[in-house]
Amino acid sequence: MRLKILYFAGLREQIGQGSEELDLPAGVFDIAGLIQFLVARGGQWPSLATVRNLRYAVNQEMARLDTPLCPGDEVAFFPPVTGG
Amino acid sequence: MRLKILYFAGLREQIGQGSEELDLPAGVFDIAGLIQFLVARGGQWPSLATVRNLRYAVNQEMARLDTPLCPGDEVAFFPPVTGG
Amino acid sequence: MVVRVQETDFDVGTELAALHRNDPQIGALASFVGFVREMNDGAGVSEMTLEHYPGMTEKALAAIVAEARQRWAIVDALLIHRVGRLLPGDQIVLVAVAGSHRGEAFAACQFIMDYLKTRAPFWKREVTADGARWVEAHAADEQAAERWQT
Amino acid sequence: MVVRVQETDFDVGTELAALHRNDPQIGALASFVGFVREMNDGAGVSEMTLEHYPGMTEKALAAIVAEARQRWAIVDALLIHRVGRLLPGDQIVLVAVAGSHRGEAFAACQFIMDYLKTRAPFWKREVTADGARWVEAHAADEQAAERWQT
Repeated sequence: MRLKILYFAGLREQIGQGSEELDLPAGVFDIAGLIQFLVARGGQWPSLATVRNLRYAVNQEMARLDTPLCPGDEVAFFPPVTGG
Repeated sequence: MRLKILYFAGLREQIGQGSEELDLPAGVFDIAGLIQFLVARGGQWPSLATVRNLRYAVNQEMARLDTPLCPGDEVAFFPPVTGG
Repeated sequence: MVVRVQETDFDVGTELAALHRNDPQIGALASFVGFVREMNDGAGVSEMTLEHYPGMTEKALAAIVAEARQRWAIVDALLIHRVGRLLPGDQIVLVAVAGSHRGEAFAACQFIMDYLKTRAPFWKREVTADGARWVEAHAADEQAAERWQT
Repeated sequence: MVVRVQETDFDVGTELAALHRNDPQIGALASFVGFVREMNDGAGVSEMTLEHYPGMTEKALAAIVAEARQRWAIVDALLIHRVGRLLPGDQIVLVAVAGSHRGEAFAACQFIMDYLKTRAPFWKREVTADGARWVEAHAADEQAAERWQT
């Protein structure tokens, strides 16, 4: 299943890139699984597990760890928001 | 004791005048006494006793029935306020 | 602190800019504008006259704003209230509060409006199809003011 | 209902007038302007950059305003949020709510600000004497948003 992943703000800087496209292996079907898969890549990716209060959105809607993923989804990871 | 009395809004219309100066007889020393004295004049003055939620100010500060009066005071009577 | 009672209209953008005056400690500016509505208490309003108690009005408004500044850590506040003849759509009142943070600015702005509604000597006289009438005070306004007395 | 995300500044007076547009059913216009402060979390700020998530930002803001319109009987609402590089004293955000009565207008305006602070994808990056830093989210903002969940 192919996804687009976006990273924002401090997390984008820690990861070292703002976006990527990737093919998920079978068995990854929600946000929790996606985080596990990304962290297992090592390098900068364990940041996803250590950032405080990580937030995630699927197709531009706030999501939860058990939000399911579908082919073509746009998934975003970011720290708590600070606008306004 | 000489006082200046002011009437505002609907009460001014009921009383038929916006202000007057008057000499209080001995024995009238607070707002309650002044109302009693004015109502006893008859004519339009009993309006003071019948208006709903009559408000009073002494020297431009909100007052109570037992607020004392001194010579030269400016006393105002009016209905509940409706600005803003 | 600015408190004004006037017959003339005011320009909200100009007044807010004067309150903010580029003070970089201000992070929040809460404001409120009240207008004459064409419908009030179930009747169409063609015009309105605001009567007040000259002298006491200014004192009462200044006391309300001063109390807001005592209760909340705000930087500055502004209150303009019109008197005289007004038409539906006309501006009646502007309250604006500048502060470091939005919580204090919002609270102080609402407090000033709630106290103004119940403690400043203004009276509205409306002209409707049935003739002129003095606007009745609303219990809801009294309740709104009372919630600040804790 | 107007929701805008833009780099350019906005004129508060012009925006409020456009929201009011002389609609005589509007009796109350509550508004809020947020500014860049020169001091934040104990450090002097020389400039700030607001990053956002294009696409999601507009959707999130529209959803917040729509929810405010569902919760309160208001006539219209406006939300403008800037992105990009800003300096102390610059305007960041404008929220304005027009309604018949002040209680609803104030509540909806605060609700929109509180939800925007915790649910719209904006991130502030400040430059201080010690270098650049991402602004940390505050627990107080989360608490301010939670009080609307009753």
